Amino acid sequence: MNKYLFYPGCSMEASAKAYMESIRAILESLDLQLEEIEDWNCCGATEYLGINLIPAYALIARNLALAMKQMNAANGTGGTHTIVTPCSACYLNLAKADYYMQERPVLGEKVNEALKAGGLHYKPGALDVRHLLDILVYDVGLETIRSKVVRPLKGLRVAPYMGCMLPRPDYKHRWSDHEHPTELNDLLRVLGADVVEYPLTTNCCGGHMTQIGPETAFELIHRLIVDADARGAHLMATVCPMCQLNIDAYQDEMNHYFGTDYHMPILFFTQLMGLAFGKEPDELGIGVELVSSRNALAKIGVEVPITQEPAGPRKKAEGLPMPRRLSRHEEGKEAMK
Amino acid sequence: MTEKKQERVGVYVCHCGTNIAGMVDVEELAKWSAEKLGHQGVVIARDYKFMCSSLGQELIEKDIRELGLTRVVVAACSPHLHEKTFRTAAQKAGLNPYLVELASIREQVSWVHTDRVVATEKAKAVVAGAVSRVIENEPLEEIKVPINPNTLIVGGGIAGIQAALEIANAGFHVYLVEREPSIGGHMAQFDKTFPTLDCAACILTPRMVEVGTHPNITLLTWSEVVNVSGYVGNFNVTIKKKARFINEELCTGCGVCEEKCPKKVIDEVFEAGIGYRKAVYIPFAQAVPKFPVIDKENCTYFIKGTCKACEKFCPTGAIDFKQEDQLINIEVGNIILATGYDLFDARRVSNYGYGRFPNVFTSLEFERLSNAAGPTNGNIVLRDGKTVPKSVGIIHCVGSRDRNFNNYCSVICCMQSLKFAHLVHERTGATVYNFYIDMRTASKAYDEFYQRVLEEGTLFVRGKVAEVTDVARDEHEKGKLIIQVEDTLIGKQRRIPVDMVILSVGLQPRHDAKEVGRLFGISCSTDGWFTEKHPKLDPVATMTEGIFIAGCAQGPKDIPSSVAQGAAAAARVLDKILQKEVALEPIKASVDQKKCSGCRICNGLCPFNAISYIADDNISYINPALCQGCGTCVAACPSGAISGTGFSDAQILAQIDGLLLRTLEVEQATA
Amino acid sequence: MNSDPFEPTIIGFTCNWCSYRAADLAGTARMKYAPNVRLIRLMCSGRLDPTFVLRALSNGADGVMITGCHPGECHYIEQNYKALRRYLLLKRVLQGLGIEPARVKLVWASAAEGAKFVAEINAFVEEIRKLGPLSWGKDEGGKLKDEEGNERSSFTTYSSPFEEVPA
Amino acid sequence: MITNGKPKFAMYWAASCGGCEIAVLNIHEKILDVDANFDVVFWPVAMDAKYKDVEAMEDGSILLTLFNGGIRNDENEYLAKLLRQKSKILVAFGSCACEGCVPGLANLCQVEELLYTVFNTLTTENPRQIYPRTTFNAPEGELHIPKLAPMLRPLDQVVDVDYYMPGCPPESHQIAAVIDLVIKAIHGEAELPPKGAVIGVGDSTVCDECPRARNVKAIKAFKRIQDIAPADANLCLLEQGIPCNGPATRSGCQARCPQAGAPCIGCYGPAEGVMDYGARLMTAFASVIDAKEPEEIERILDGIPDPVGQIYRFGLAGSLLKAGRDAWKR
Repeated sequence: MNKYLFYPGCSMEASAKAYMESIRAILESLDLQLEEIEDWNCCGATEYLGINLIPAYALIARNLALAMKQMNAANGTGGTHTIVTPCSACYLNLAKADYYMQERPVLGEKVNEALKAGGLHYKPGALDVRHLLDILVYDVGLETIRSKVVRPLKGLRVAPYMGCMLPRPDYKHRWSDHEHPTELNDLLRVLGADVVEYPLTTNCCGGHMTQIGPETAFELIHRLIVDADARGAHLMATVCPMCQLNIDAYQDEMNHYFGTDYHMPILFFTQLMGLAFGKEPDELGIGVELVSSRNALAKIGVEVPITQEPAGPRKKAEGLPMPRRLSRHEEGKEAMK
Repeated sequence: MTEKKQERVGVYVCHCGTNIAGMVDVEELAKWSAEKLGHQGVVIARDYKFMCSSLGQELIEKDIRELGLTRVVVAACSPHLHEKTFRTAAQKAGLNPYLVELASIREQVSWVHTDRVVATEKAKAVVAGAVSRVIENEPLEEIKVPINPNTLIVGGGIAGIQAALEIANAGFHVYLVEREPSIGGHMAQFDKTFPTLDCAACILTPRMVEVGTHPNITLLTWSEVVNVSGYVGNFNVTIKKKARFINEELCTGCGVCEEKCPKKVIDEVFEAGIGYRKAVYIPFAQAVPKFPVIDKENCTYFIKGTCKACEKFCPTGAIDFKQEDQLINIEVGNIILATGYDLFDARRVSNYGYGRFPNVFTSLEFERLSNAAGPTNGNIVLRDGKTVPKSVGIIHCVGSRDRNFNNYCSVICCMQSLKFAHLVHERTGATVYNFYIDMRTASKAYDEFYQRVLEEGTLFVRGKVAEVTDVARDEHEKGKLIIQVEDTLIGKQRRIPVDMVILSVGLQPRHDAKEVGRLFGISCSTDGWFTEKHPKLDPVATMTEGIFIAGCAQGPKDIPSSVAQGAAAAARVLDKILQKEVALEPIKASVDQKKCSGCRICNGLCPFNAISYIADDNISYINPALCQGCGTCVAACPSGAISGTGFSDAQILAQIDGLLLRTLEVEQATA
Repeated sequence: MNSDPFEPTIIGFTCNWCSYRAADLAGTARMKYAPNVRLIRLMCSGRLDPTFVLRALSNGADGVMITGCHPGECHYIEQNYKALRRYLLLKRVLQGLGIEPARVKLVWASAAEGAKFVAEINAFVEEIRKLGPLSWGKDEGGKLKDEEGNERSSFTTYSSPFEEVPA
Repeated sequence: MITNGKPKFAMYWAASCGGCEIAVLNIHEKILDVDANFDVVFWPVAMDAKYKDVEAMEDGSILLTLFNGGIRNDENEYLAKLLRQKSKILVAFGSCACEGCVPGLANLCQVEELLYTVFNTLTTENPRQIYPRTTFNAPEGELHIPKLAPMLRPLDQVVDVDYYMPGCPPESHQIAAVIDLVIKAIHGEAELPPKGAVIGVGDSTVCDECPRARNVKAIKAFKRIQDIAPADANLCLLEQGIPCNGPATRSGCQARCPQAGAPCIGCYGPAEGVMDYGARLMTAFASVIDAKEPEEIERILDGIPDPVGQIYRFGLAGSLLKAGRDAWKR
């Protein structure tokens, strides 16, 4: 019964490896079975839809079609028709494709025409697209999760960060609220954590603005971290690889830009679940984050091993050195002159 | 096969000036009707400039008398306009009014088509349909029923109070039923009323007292209607009078019980959740009736079995813990529903932070806050009960004009928000911001009030507030509620830190409006407000005869409009009462007992409970007085045992054939 | 004559309280719509007997439009739901008889929705135009006519592919 | 018209199964009354008679003809017209003659498809793919078999009919009663009903004679009777979700099927004055569905997998539309 079709998404194999490891680690405790879609492809992330609609939807729908095929092949009508993904961007894209193919039959036809080239077809509405958090809170249930907790996260102050892509636009009304959803808070609370009131929970992390307009991204990351810090959070918990990447990997640059010195680790909620279930940090991919959670996790008596990967630039700079970017304060001083 | 008696039909084609004649060849239509429909019995077909004029009517009357017409078809405008006119004309000439049929060739032909030839062809089909149909019409008699002069008014807010007084003063008896312990409604909770800033209590309470003492008014508070049966003129209503646990005969309303009661609870109703009351309480000082009520859920005696402090101290021994709910049956002729509104739940707009931030208030909370009789004695302070705000943001349209919540405008919020701005200004001197989408101050002296508030220095920001947050971005935002808004007049995002936010929440239909509607046999609009008979010309009547609506139950409105509607509904009721009897449309269904097999398929279909099953005879029966004439059971009867007057199978099938011009072809084939 | 587009004949059933008034409103507002629809007033869409639809189709209508109050807004509380149920079953029956179910359409239109009423009529006329004539066979006087209205011989001699001379 | 002092009687089968003749014989000793009171001049199933004998009779010389079967071919039509001409009282006898009955269901397809199906189904042994022809040159001369019409028609779509007697077949006690009545009428002891009347039936529908208890109905699912195990023996079948045609079907059979635990399938046809039997059943079934959402209604309707077969099993040829679109096509 607890079997779902699983679409991991590209991040799970690269930047969010730790997320995947932690998911694997908690699966058995919860009697969950995730059956990976065979031969899945990238969902196109947020960019492709802005460029060319039909190919972008076809790219996404290919995964849905594969999932449907797998569902039909596996067990006729008796099996699951839920496809689960842990990535918010993938979740949004899959849900969006499913919704708009149904809403706009012409689009559905065109996409299916494209899929036909690969011998595939997707009937909109055939699958339920859901996020892992949704499955854990509403299918597995908070009480079951509570029963698995052997190491309550008591004393760990966590800022629950849902990100912007998960609760909106919420085509199928899966979340309690679009601005201030409570699912992540509830789950963390069940783990025993001290959940801080975090009103920015659905604010944007900057997404890919880190690549095309870093100042904007830094501003957004800054807001999130400042408020989490102001509310006394030891770390942030997220459900989204993108959010994790931005807050974690760009914190240093953000600090530099603003002339601040924040140290706000961010972990995947599944990593915290793993800890609460008694797993050890190395089973959960904890320790590879750039902003170390070592100090934060010490509050609950968990010792994070120091990773071998050396800190510092991952890639040797090639060519001539670039001038250092101005921080905002410096910029101000420049203007004063 | 019995030969049908050949009817003598007259067809009258109206030019309606050029309204019809401009697009339909009316002369050709009349000529064609006489020629092609002659075999069906059309003996005369005329066209005339204005059939509805007295000369036009006389033309028909004359033909009925002189040519012995037995059926009349008038090809003119919609039957909703002039059906009655021509029926009356026929009646004057001695023809049963129901043997007249209107063919709508104006609304359905000349006004909506653009090709004269095509329009004329369609008009012919419409006339042929009407001729075929009218031949199958049967003479009908209006059903007259006497009107019970008593009236039930549900809801003791200002609209209900007004209606009750109008009718009672005219000398007829009124039963006024109110769900809460006192009448007064929302208006009793307000501090001031816009735009004159009269004290709400000062103008309302004299009316309440009048209701309480009026010899023609039976006041039933703490009561609810649980069942309604019957029809216009003869409703049978069951009212549940909830136990107050107070003997009303003995109680003097002295208030000692409330004083002595040791149990304090949050008053969610009258004080909107920001004040307290006792477990035995009179909701407010000027309550009518003055009797308190014991809140069973919170009373220590009912919970633990001991206490009885109230009983001990009551000087007249009026406390009666054994009192039970009482069912009262009354008979009335007309009913006015003035059940009011609910407030939009501000928590649904989670980005405005109501329920998360202590200093975000709803409009009703603010009313209580600024009311001298309220929990802070009229001091406008923050939730801590002492700090006076230095800056206040008032957000309009919360839950209204918003596709996520209610699409409609709640009408009163602009003026209410202006009133709040004025009061905050006057009493605290704080800086006040009003955030509005559009300013709607369209009524007598309303815009002047807006100008006044502008001059007082209230700052107006045009834009829909995105969020209210406590996440400060800089030092001067710290500790404040920051209102994030796009100021659409300057085209900029603004962040405005304030101490207090007031949400001008919208009005919503009562949460149980649908059930109440079903109870009284009236319908609700998509938004959930009670549907009036006509949005412009009949705003207080409903589609159900004898049931009227007034006040916010019909849609959001301010106090003057509610009062006007209450009075209007009363006038309509008085009109009915004075007519002494009412004529019911004779469009009714009936069961042919011989054919009825008692299968009971129709039994579950009537929402007016007109169909009953007589087990002894194994047949179903339709009560003509309850039947509203929709015809659903007629269409449903599998054995064809149910027939309906006015819209019989024969009439409709004949009209189909006529519209398809099949009635002509047979003639041509045999001719 | 043959080059003219096919002009379907459509019978429309309206509810006295909503769609008939919507038609009145469309008229008062001088909105223009296709002249192919001829309306019949009923007190309620609940009065709609499937017989009426069958009669219209068998007597020369190419399509039938049924209109009523929006769900939840029925003047008679909930009778439009009964119309909906009959309509859904009727469509299945028509399908079984080889008639395109799209020839019968149920439309909700309130008294205020003159514009919607007009748009629905225009759309339906186009849909039926696309489906072509139904012209249900007429056999009065013992003469059968086919879809194009040509007279058909009453009896058929069996020709190919059935002809086969036994060896 | 009266020979041997006895009025003449005829019975003919057109497109029918022969069950009606069995039903006539099933009136037991009453059959002797027929013999005693009538001179049987033409009855192919019971006696040898030639068409030419009938052709030779004087017009209107047969007092009573019971005509069963629908009009499917030119021979049927010829005999219908011939017997109409020769008979004083022509009775459309049995469901086929009244409204087409099961043979009328062939009106859902074209003649070609019909023949192909008849001679080419799994259960048909026809290895050489032989199909019938209307003419054949045999050594003895040209042979003819009747030609099929594009669709089956009930008797009254071909000739004027005096009385209708529905049922598949009509119940024997009803036949006996009708024969009694005619005999009485011959002797001037009773009056015949007005022309066009439906005889040998009740005034109402099957429910009127059905002993099962009935309540207000609210159906959440339609099921086949074999899917309900066991059905309540004393409760209305429709209420149990079994599509029973009883509410719309003319009474007169004493509710035989529902009494035996099976739903009525409608062989007695529509009630008095009903224009389209199927429409009555559609509206009856739709009316008792307890759902408001289209999806939910559709789900419930899925429980009636063959709505046309359910409501037009007996009456398709006599219905308003008379046939499916294929039969109208050419």
